[in-house]
Amino acid sequence: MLRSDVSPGRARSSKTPSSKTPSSPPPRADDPVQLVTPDGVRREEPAYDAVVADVDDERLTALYEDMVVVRRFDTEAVALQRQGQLGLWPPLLGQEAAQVGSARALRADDFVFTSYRENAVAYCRGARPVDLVRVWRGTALTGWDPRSIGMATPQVMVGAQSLHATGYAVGCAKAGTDSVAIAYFGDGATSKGDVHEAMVFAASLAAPVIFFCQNNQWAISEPVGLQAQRPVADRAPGMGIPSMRVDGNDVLAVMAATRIALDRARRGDGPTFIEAVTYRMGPHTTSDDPTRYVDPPDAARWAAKDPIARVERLLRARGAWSDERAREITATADAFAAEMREGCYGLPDPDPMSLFDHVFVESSPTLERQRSEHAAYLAMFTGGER
Amino acid sequence: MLRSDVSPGRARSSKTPSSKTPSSPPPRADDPVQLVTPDGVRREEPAYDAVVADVDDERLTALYEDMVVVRRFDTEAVALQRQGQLGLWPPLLGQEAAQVGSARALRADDFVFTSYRENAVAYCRGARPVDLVRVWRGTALTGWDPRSIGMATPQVMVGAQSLHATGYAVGCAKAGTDSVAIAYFGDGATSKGDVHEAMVFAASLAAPVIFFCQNNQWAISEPVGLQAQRPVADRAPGMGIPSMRVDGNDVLAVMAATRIALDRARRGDGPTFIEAVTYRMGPHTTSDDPTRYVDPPDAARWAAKDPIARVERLLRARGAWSDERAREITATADAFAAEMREGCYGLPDPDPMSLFDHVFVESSPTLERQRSEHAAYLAMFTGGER
Amino acid sequence: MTTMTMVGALNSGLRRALDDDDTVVLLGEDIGRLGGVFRVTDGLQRDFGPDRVMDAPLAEAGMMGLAVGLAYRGFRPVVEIQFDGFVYPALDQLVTQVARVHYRTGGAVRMPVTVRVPFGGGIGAVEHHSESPEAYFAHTPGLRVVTCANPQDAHTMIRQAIACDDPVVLLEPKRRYWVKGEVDEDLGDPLPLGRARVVVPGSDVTLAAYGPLVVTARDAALAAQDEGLSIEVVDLRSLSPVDLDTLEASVRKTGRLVVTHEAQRSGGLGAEIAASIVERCFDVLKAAPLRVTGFDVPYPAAKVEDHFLPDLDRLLDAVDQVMGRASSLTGWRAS
Amino acid sequence: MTTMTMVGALNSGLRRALDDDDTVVLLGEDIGRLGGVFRVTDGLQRDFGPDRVMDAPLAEAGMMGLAVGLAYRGFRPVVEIQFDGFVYPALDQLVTQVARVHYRTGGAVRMPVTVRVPFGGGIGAVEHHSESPEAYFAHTPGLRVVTCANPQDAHTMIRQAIACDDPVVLLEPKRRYWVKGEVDEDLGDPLPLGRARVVVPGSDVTLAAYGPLVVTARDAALAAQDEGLSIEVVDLRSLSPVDLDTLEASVRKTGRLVVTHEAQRSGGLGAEIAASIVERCFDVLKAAPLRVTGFDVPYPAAKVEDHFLPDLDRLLDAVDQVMGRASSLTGWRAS
Ligand SMILES: Cc1ncc(C[n+]2csc(CCOP(=O)(O)OP(=O)(O)O)c2C)c(N)n1
Ligand SMILES: Cc1ncc(C[n+]2csc(CCOP(=O)(O)OP(=O)(O)O)c2C)c(N)n1
Ligand SMILES: [Mg+2]
Ligand SMILES: [Mg+2]
Repeated sequence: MLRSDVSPGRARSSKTPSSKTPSSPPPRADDPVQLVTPDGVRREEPAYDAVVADVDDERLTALYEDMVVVRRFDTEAVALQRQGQLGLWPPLLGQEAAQVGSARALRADDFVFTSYRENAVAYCRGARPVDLVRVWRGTALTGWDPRSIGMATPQVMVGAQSLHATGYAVGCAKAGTDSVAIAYFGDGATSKGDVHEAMVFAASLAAPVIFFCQNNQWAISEPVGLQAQRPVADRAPGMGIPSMRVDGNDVLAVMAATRIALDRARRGDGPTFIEAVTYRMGPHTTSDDPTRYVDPPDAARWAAKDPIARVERLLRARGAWSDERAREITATADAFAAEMREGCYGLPDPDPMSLFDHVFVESSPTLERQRSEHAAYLAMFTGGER
Repeated sequence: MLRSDVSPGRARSSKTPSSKTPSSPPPRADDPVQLVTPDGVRREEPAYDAVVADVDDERLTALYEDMVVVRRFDTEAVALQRQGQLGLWPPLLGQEAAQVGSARALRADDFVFTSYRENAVAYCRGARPVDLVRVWRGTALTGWDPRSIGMATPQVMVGAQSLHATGYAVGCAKAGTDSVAIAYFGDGATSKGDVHEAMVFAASLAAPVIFFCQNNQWAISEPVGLQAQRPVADRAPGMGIPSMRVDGNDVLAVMAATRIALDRARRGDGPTFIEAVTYRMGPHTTSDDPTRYVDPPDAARWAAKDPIARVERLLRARGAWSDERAREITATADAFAAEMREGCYGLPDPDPMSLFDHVFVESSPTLERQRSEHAAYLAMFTGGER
Repeated sequence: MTTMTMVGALNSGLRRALDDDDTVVLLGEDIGRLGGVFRVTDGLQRDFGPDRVMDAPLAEAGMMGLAVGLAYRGFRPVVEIQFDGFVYPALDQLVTQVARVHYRTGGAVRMPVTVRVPFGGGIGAVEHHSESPEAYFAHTPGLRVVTCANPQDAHTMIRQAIACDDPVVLLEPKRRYWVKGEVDEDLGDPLPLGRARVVVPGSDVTLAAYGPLVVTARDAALAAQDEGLSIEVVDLRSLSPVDLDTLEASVRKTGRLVVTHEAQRSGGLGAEIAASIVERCFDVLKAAPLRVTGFDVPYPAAKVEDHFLPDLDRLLDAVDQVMGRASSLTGWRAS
Repeated sequence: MTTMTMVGALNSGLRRALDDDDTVVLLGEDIGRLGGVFRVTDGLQRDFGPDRVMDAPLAEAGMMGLAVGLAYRGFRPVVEIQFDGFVYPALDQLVTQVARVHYRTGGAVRMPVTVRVPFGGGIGAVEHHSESPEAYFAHTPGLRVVTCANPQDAHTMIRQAIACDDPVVLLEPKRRYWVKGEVDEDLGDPLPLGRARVVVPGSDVTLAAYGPLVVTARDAALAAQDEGLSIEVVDLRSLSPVDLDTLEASVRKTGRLVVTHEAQRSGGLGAEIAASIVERCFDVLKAAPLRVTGFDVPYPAAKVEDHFLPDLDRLLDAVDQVMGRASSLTGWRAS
């Protein structure tokens, strides 16, 4: 079964060797932390290396596989949108490492709150191929039951989810578990009051939450420089929240940073802010026209820092690359994409009367009256009487 | 005339010797900057001293006078509230230096946006005694015409005014003037999204605005430690906004910091954040009961750092103290307070029909219909017919 | 039965809820050591600890968003908004999140969030402390909106609201906070959260009121009796959904309707009630329903608020109007 | 006269306003280089510079609060909210500040702020991109709320809104953005901002619509003609204040009223209009006014939005009802 290959919480990556983890993040250098260069060279960063010592060639290959799969289905979804099968799709092209590296560091009992772009995270949490397209096809407002995969419905209101993650984390602490909540948001979101208030609450309550900012350089057409004059990671320390700034195109660095933050949270040391410096290689969504604002050389510079290519280079350099395994991975990715496409085609339009469901747990007389009036109205078209 | 003594923009304090001002604030030490100790000893802080070199004994005495006057009328207002003449009053006791030192650094053409507690600022801007009580007596929603004294109506929504100041400052820059806007808010307000968004916009647009936070240790009953795990001044630098942290009970240090910030803003160097560390010696408002949450020894420690007493000590030490001048100052303060009291008694209740005025510049038919209906209704009581 | 103020009744309701259910947590500004600016939470942090009764940083959107996360994690958060005017910063999270998560998730995630909002005017306060924002909530699908007019209902409703699996906004009429009444903490078989109550039976006019104005409406009914006029006073209690069945029954009897609220008229609850009752009772209505409300102006300065707020005289004037009678107003004043 | 889409008409209106008055500044997310997600501001930053046409950081409360300060300083800010759903974070500053500063300052400080909100559904979008929040604005004293239904009105209204010394919320029906129409940029003597317009005269029923549904209402009137039914369609244009005089005149003629909007029914504009018209026209009304609106559910997933949104059939069904006729619906579908 395909599912088992991509289910969340696989032992290979969820293990955090906590004995080696520092209780506060390593001091910050100016450049983002990088463990794997774009050329596929493994750089040493002792504080980070320690927490990913278990990521051997096999595990690294698994992360590679994840990234290939998510890029594959992301491309498929864009194609589905172009064919009119989806209303919209927000591509994650270029952000595979940031999403996979962080999501694969989580435990199944952790809880994830994201924006709309984190389909790779959803995949890592165990969302089924068809689950990823429901919202974008417009057949439902959620792709999955949040409790079944430990991940909330994608949030469209920029930044709102940061507070939900913080509240959830406060709840984890109250319940006495060592589960952690993680909030994914973009560079643009850092301008929002909600994200600030989330950080205020998290710091005040020492909540076991991770603020994971994918700085992909753009908020639709606005460059990150419009939102922030300094790295966004610089905002957290002044609030008493330690921060890390990592190369978001480096899956290993991202995983290391996330594990450090998770470990802090599990120990009761409170929130951590991670800035993953990456790049949105595609349009904001399939409705967007980036030619209006993206400088092609700029995009080319970032293309050279591709998150997937560098892992392939590293594996090759280590002699851990196998063409056969690569073909298997491609086949897995294709199968996932095919399942997504078929699932998409197969998604039925919702029953019109489902409009009225789930507004309340116990419905209201006003709503029920509207429901029955509408049912009677619809019945007229099918020859019914009112 | 009493007015002339307390009018804003007096030459003595509005002059900023810009040649000596650094273009960015001096580096921050851990302790708040202090130029005058509680014992009245003048400490040297070269970067700050330079900008207040013009504050000689005479000018210092004038600041002393300001502080005595504002404390006097603040006490009077509390008494008026206790007698039922005012509905409410938010005392500024203990915050005289923070408010006077900053407000006296401003030019008449600068613009001030405050919360509800900055009555000393209003006084420095030229509000007349009776203007200070209108809102709290409930006869009007503003005490003055904002344009006449360069200060907006006190803001009740915590933090909202930070954005207004930023917008105003953006407007100053657009208009090509070197006027500056200043936002006063409390430590509690720093938790609000609005204040964060104001700082984001200010940094992004390099707006000539000063964020002046009076950290008086309390947001009603909540200690500042609930809002912030680090000094609130620490939040700004991460956003690209330089900050200063000064002893808010030291009128000279406050004035120096404000001048440094003003000068940066006038030069086009953008926003500055100032944290004035002070203490709310009284209740939050006259409705509050601080015995429920204030630790008496804590309050006593702060009483020893009184902003007025230390200036008296300094003037005495310098041989610049005159008992006769002190009596004059007391008389001035008493006269101001008396005028406030009489003005308060003399404030007529508004005409009921004024309810309908100024909702719009050009009223609406709906509203005019309500106005005339209500007029007809009222006429019934006076024997009129409808 | 114990005599309590509305504040006391709310306090004891919260205490019961905290006692009965470990997942209930209170969140608000100054609700801990201070006990809230109105003392509704007095003593609760002392007795249940700061983990159950949490002073929140000064950030209303933050509180509301935190409640979403807590509810996601299985808690029943009760958020106190300090005054009506301060609910606006929280409205985004309330409207786009709290009210929608259950719908958005196809019923998978419930939002048993209670939002307590002291509301209404008449206390001589400064700006933003006297408002009636209920129409914003009532227009928001997914929220239940209720308000209490006496200590017993306050006690009952806060417990029902917390026990309810849907988000509930409880509007507490702050100028009635200190009015005393008998409270039975043994709820027995209480009126459901969504139901209105006829508080004064009558036959000539239905007067629908809620929250702070229920007392005023009763006084009006009493005063009208002297004139031989029989007013039926309905305490709406629930503002979303409105219990239109109870109201319809009353109007079918009286044929006339006056609705009153402090909130501004245009787009207020009164419009919805008038429109709905006309839809249901057009055949029996003897006059157009009238609204006695605050005017379409921002809440004014304290010294004119008495002219903004509906009072007994304005209610009786409207009753005269729907009765098609010459005004008896000057008479009422003279007596 | 030039043929333009509504987007083009708004663009040219903004261009005129920028040309005519140096104090006009535009503020919004992605309105600069991108020209806005709907291209309403296309080319304006290029021609007027980033100082007049400003890309704002991603913070709606921030934009709205900035506008207050800019207005204080003598500017006329025009704020673009990218989609209806994103107005909620700005609602606090809009309701408690923009709408009140003139009142608060006793008329000393004006707030000539224009807020542009693309609104309404029917475009197959994801959550928060299809909403109709007008009732929240219309219940807020101090705001003028208007909406356009065709390119000419879009052009006229954006210029009038910017010239107006009061804050104006202009709701732009985004699903009609690309519909073309004739636009006269020489305004001449335009209909004032607050006025409704009879777009189809008729005698049997008044059908009040606004924004995206005006076209639908016209289509309904046309279809009804075949049945010998004469529907008068009123485009409300102004939602606060509502031009009740024009509406009253129509209902006095027809004796019947149907109101339609996409927003949820409870507490929507339709309630206010029905209640107000009943107050004014009780004597002539032959039936209770009916509302054809979105249901009291959150805006649903795209694939069911057609069932949420009022359409021609639902309008005609309501018209049949106020006429007291047997439904002609099946007939309409069959034809
Ligand atoms: C509150 C709110 N305002 C505006 C939008 C419209 N919008 C959608 S995505 C986006 C940019 C977000 O940028 P960023 O946070 O960097 O995330 P990214 O899209 O780059 O992943 C904007 C403005 C929104 N969804 N929510
Ligand atoms: C948005 C908002 N929320 C809550 C309040 C109620 N309130 C008034 S003052 C205050 C505390 C403010 O503390 P701080 O910002 O430190 O200012 P200070 O009163 O100490 O001067 C609170 C919670 C308010 N006025 N506005
Ligand atoms: Mg981004
Ligand atoms: Mg304070």
